[in-house]
Amino acid sequence: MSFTIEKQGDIVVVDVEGQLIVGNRQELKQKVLDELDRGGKKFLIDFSQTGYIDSSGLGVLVSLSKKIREQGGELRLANLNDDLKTLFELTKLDTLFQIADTRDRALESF
Amino acid sequence: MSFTIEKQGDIVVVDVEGQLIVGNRQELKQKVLDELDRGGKKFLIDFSQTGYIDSSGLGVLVSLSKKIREQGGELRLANLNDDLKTLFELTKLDTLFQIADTRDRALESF
Amino acid sequence: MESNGPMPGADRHPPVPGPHQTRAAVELEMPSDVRCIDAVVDLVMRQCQALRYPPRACALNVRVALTEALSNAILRGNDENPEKRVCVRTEVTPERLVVEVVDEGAGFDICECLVDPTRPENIYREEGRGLFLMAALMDRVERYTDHGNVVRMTLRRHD
Amino acid sequence: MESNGPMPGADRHPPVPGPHQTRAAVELEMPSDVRCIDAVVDLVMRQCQALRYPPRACALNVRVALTEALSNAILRGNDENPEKRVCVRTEVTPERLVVEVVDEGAGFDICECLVDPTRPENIYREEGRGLFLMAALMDRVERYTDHGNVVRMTLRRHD
Ligand SMILES: Nc1ncnc2c1ncn2[C@@H]1O[C@H](COP(=O)(O)OP(=O)(O)O)[C@@H](O)[C@H]1O
Ligand SMILES: Nc1ncnc2c1ncn2[C@@H]1O[C@H](COP(=O)(O)OP(=O)(O)O)[C@@H](O)[C@H]1O
Repeated sequence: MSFTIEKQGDIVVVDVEGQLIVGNRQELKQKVLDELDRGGKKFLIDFSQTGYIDSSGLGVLVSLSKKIREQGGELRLANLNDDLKTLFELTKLDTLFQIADTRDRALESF
Repeated sequence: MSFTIEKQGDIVVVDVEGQLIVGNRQELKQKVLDELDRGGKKFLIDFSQTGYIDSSGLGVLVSLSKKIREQGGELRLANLNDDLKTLFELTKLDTLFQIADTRDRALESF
Repeated sequence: MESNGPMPGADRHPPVPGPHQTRAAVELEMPSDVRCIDAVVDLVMRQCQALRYPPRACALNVRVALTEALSNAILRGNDENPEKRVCVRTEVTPERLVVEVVDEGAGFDICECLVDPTRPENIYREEGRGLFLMAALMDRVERYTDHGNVVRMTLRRHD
Repeated sequence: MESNGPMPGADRHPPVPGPHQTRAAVELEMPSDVRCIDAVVDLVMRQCQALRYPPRACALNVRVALTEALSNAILRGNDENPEKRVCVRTEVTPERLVVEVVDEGAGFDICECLVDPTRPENIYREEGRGLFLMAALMDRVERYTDHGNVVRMTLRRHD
């Protein structure tokens, strides 16, 4: 399980490899907040390599989104598999996030 | 699961790959009896690649040994792993068969 | 194309139907450590697969609900106290799956704690989606006290 | 050699103990086909491994006794009749393993059928080693009738 952060122009792109769960969500939170401190405004989290997100992982996404918006930035998501999409729909978080089907489309959308 | 038969001089050597069980013991029996019909006298069954022998497999060995002896021949065994040795000991079949630790030693013993 | 003769393989024996599991039950204990959640969830998902539950019921409903129940038992019930254990009991039949998660905490009131996280006033909260997902993905979620705080979840087979 | 500083890795967390299974039970049905024996035996051996039975008890005692009981149920009890089924029920706890094999036959008298195959007058017989091995490798072998002919084997944990 690991988080990879890279810059595509002015967009901070995070890849979540494996799972985003109670045991590692703080690590993701810290990494993204560090980028926010360094002035990042546009954030994309790519879940193409993510098998699972638990409710605490969803919670971290919500609070990151709020913090980024408070700094005038935005957090977008890409590549949710069907099960993950269902979790976002059940919790209505699909109404809170802009979710793209592919990384490219997400990058273009900013 | 398969039985491979080869000749080493005048010794018929059978390799039992996998298991010798109720589902395949008739195949072994037939193969060995065919060699006996063709005049084979010295038989060695090598169990180095055998994971398991059930009671019907043990039974086939006993009846083959009897048939071969009736034709003036002999059936010897080699390479029983520890669990197989225990089965031969429990059923006292270790007293009925000459059992060698290696194939070479079995071949020399004839 | 050849049209004579039997289909290739037509003279082979039909495949043997394998053994068919009709019930599986497991009890286990785990430390109050969230790193153990995955191994337990995997075991229960495998049981559901063995009883031929629909793949999505195994991969989504069982996985999510059990993961959340175990997190709560470890974090809320046992407060991650390494002296305290979580017990899991499962029973899977062709009709239904029952999973019970037992922690050493004081228990809680499901109705009070289950707050709808999709409502506008809650949607920005970081917490409070676990019980909601359990209730959404299982047919029944109950809580009772019996040598600890027991959360019992039932999923009927929907094919 | 450096003698200062902590041992390499000394500051890492100790490994987490995994979940510890305390009971497993399974019921299954299988066709009266000896080709299915292996899959059932494998499943039960895996349960014993999960409950940390000594490797030899799994690989030798459980394997041999269950294989023989299943062969007998299929060949003797059900006469390989494809209409008839064999049921297997297992319960494994840290103290003991119980396996019941149920066939649709008329049953038999264990004491009468269990003939010592190691005696000189029997040692050349092709058959008659199955029940003997079951009795030798299990702590207890019983037979009773309950919706079929049930052979029940018990192995206590010997560590
Ligand atoms: N096993 C438990 N023991 C004690 N309290 C629990 C337990 N499970 C849930 N709760 C209570 O229910 C609340 C809601 O749980 P949940 O919806 O899973 O969200 P979260 O755990 O993110 O707060 C928890 O905050 C806690 O107060
Ligand atoms: N499930 C069963 N149903 C009916 N008879 C059985 C069953 N199991 C064992 N028996 C009887 O016990 C005898 C001895 O069994 P066993 O020792 O396993 O040797 P084998 O099956 O090789 O004859 C069998 O021949 C059969 O008459």
